[in-house]
Amino acid sequence: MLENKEYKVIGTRPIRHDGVDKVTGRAVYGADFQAAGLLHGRVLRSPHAHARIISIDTSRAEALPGVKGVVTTKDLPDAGDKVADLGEGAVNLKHLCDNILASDKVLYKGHAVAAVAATNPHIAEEACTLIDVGYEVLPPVLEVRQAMEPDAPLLHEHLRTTSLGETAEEPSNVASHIQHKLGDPEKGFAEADVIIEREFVTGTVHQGYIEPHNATAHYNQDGQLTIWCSTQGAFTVREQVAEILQYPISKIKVVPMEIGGGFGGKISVYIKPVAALLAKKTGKPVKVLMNRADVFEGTGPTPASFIRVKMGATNDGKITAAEAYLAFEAGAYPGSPVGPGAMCIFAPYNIENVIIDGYDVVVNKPKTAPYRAPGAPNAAFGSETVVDEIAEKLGIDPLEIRLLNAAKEGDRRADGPVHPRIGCIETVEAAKAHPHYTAPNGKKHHGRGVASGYWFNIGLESSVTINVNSDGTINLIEGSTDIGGTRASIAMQAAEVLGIPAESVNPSVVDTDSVGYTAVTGGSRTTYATGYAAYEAAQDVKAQMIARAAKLWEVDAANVQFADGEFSSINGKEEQISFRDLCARLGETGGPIVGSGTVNPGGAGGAYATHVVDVVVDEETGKVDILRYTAVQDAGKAIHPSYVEGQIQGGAVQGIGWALNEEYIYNAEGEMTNASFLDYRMPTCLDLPMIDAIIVEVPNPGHPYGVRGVGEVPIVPPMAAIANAIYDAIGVRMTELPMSPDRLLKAMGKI
Amino acid sequence: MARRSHVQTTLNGETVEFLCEPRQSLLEVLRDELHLTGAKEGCNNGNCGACSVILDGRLVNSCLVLGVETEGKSVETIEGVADPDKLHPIQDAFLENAALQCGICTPGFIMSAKALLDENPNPTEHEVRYWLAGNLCRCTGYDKIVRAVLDAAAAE
Amino acid sequence: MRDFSYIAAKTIPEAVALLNEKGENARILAGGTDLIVQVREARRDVDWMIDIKSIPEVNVLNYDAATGLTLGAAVECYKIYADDAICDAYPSLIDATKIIGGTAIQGRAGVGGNLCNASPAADGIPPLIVLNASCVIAGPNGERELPVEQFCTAPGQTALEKGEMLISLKIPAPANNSSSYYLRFIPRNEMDIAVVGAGASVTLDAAKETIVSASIALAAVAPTPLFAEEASALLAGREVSDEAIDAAAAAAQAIARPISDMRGTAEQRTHLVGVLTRRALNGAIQRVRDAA
Amino acid sequence: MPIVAIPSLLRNLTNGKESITVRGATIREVIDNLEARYPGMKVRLCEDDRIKPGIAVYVNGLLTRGSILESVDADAEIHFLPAIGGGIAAPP
Repeated sequence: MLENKEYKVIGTRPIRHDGVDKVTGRAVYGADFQAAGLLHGRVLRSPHAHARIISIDTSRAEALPGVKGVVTTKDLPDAGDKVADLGEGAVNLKHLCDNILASDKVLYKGHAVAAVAATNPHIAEEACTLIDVGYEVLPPVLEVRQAMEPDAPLLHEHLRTTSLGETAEEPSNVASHIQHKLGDPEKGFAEADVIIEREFVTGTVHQGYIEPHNATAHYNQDGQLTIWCSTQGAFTVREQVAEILQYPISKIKVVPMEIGGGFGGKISVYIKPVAALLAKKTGKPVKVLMNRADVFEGTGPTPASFIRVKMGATNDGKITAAEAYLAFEAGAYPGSPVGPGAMCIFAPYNIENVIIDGYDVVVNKPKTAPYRAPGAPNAAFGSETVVDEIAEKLGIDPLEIRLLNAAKEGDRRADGPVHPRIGCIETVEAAKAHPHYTAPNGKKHHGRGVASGYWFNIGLESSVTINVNSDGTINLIEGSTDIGGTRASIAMQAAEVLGIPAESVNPSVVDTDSVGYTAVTGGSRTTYATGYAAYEAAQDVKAQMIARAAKLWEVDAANVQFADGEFSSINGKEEQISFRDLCARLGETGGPIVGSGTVNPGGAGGAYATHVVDVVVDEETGKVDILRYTAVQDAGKAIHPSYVEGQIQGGAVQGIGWALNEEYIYNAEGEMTNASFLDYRMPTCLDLPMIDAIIVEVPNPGHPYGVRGVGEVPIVPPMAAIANAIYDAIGVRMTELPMSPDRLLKAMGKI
Repeated sequence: MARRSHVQTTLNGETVEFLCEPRQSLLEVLRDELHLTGAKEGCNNGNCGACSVILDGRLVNSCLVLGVETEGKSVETIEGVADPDKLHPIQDAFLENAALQCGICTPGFIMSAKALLDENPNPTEHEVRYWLAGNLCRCTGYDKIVRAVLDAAAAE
Repeated sequence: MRDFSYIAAKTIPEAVALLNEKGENARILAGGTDLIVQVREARRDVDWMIDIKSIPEVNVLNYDAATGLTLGAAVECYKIYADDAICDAYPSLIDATKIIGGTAIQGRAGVGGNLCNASPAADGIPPLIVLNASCVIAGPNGERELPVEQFCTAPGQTALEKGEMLISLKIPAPANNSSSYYLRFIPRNEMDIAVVGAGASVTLDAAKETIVSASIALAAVAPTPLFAEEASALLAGREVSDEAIDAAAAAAQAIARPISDMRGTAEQRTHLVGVLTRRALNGAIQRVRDAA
Repeated sequence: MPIVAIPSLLRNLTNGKESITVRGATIREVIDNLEARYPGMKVRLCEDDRIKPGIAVYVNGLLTRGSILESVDADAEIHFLPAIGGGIAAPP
């Protein structure tokens, strides 16, 4: 249970600052943007999964009344062989550009080929049907193992496998190979009394945010480009658009609107450069919206994967060696999250001998994008299922075997670095002590499963400015788009420093011209890093306020202290003034106060979670229902516990969807056949029980308040936890995701 | 350009008139013609509930209603739920329970919850979950939303 | 979305005349929950949408214990399940109307539209078949009636001729000691299209031990919803037993001709026909026995 | 002196050695000194005097910005790992 002794604001549950706007429909999201003379854009997408583009004729579309402009790859600058530096990392510019508007080939159904701006969206859509594209259809490659075959059709003739800086000679669909090796795995397996080796397959799944992608762009006559959009990072939009359009960053302003979910999927740009091209061509503001099918087919899901896990343990439960083979589908262009998958797979355990191989493989599916702890859920499905099987073979309680082997501070991760203070053990212990875990569970076809998960969390750059108001409030200017209540969790950290209520902070998320560089809202970093910047900015304000109090009292600043919202003189005259009263005297003591903080912290601190789930399996239909769910997680320090719980609950439920029903279903031609919310089956509220979120607090030494990121790790354990529960219920080990009714029927031998 | 029809309807208690093409949904009319952007497009085929409004007292997906069909009818949207100086109890309950994260689904959920509580002021948890099953939320896992609706029912 | 014209017809003759005049590219708009999506996704070409919701005859909802139910073609699902007498008389119809879409869909969609949309997976149609419903159809040459199991001819295709429209459905009054049940299998608990649907009605003898007659209908296992005639006939005169029900389920499985698609595989569907037929029959029998 | 953990895929250059103690007060110096002892190392890690895109540098378990200018303590432990960005970048 949470304790809230040390802090006045942190750990409380104030109403979020943007709440009233969001419950009254007044909050302005990307698609809500309106402007006089606005044109509407639509994107024409490839009907084929793999084809060479022979010709594109836009003349019939251009002739349609109401059409104001059509763009194709020809409107993009030549990408050449350049590597684009996106701040976040680098990427082949041709790949980046070709994913915006295909040039020589289309590599997935839904790949953007051309776009139209017209006076209304219906005309733009109709015009798209009048664009004539000649295709030479090629055989699609739809599965990672098939793509790795030596004779598989090649997506990119120039692509060669790189292995940590070394490039192979032969072209391949395998973009890269990574490896981590620790100790002597051979020796470790020789020491084991029980060895389990299993193969796993996971499906392609989508983030499933409810708001489709959107972008409105306008070019001023002076060449200034403004883009209004919903994004996880206005600055990364600016960088990507600058690279794709080869346009100076200083001439691009990105205005982040309210965003309707992202989960990693609104970092890469898709239609933002297209809106800019159309705006340039027409001289008008152009709004481009995706529909739901566009979102499924034309934006990045997280990949399907093939995983092999082998683990060995002694009879007393000590895991002596682990081996993993991870092959991830990158989609059309390199860049799957196999890297983080490989780094996370055994991270809940202290294992001396480990070898992990990972492969990033292109296939004819949309280029994958991050999705909540990218790579780690796929990996954990394998490893956490195998750990469960080892526990069963050895007759050890599944949480007990996790405790026996749990990673802790000072242990070495398989990829090399040593763990700082982490809360792995604490989450397992809390799960074990929870009444859910000790409740009876003996009914027929009912089962209970557990699994743990790890995610790194990241730091990266954040900037915050604070303007002090004369009435004792502050305006907090930040660059992190608020997807889940981070205005509140950031404001609360500044409020804590300044001894003012959370309600006295007015947070604003502003455009790229109006705040210092801030990396994406992603990597579970926002409350951690932007909160850290807010802490620093507030410290800056505090220092300046102390100087003002000193001036007021004609004492040395060293003699002014600040506690509980009051400045006081600690030497000489007894003086006291509240933060609020001092704010009213800024004019006479030297003028306005602006505080600023910028950070790029390295100590994000890893996050651990352990989940417990009860299921019931309908043995005749193969349907699994979730009866009870408990998710334990180390939050470091929960700034706003309600929103920490919300992250845990939301992540767990996305994992439940991934476990049971969500997947891209393809036909032989490589067409996704379920690109709608009807047939891409995300959980509804009728599919779920309440989700019990248990917050454990093991403070992160890398943050002044001990914050760890919380957004991503809750999606890591659910798939394995549910698979383990299904096994407990019906004695069948599921090794393929999703564990949909038809797969269960097959596994049970009913069909 | 397609012909536009003249439509008169009651919107949040006020008479409004607008012109629209037959192919424009009520959702498009609300957002693009009347500039009420509280109702959201999440799927445009009736599967997410983000565009939920109340039409003649009945919850509907505004993406599945033509604007021209609202002639002589009464439409309630999220913009009409609160009093000028006070939120509706459901809105208060959503804030108190932290029942929103990104907030894109929130107007639809509030309209749906309002339609439920108008008809059944004391629903069980199962009744709430059944009624709200047509509203997708991807952020919250629904836990806090269901609690908010139950709280609002208790408060009313 | 393609452009089209909209007209709200005030009378049946006006609607029929419009349908006759505009030909193939005119469609009746009732709830619109299928039609609007189909036109938006360019799956159906429509130049004229004829809104019938202000025609009195298609809004009739009239149940009489002696003569049965008249269900207007545009009556929305929520009105059907709000009527206690109809709930008591035709529980399978209620089962279906409560699972078509979500609450918001049920505020617009009706059983008549569900029928005219002619989806093989329509939840509304198996109950109509097992309840022995007939379709009242208006056309240029006046009215005619058609048994509901003859209405759907192929996916999205119906027996309606040029200029014809569905006015209402007539369902006979339920016999004594009878009841009905509909269920479908979906991977979620709501908001899905049936992977398989099964409806059953049964009439038992006074002791509620012997099946006097039964009727079984299936969804999503053939190009149209299916009346499982042989499976139904097998049960007449038999004592309620697992063996009888298993035999009927096997006979229902035998007529299923499912395809594999994104909603389910053919083998899964065939398996589910057996499971769901048993559950529908047992459900209907239980309802008869539970009734006072 | 700083210790560099040699990634398994680079151990062909170090005759299988898993870690190397090497002089250097910055990442650049460390890499140059590694290169002097194990030729071929620098081209695997760097491109034009910068760390290759897609490679992340960890010092004492903390992720750095991957700059070769990063200073390192005398007893620092250095790792070269696949970069975990927001995900728009390709791995190495």
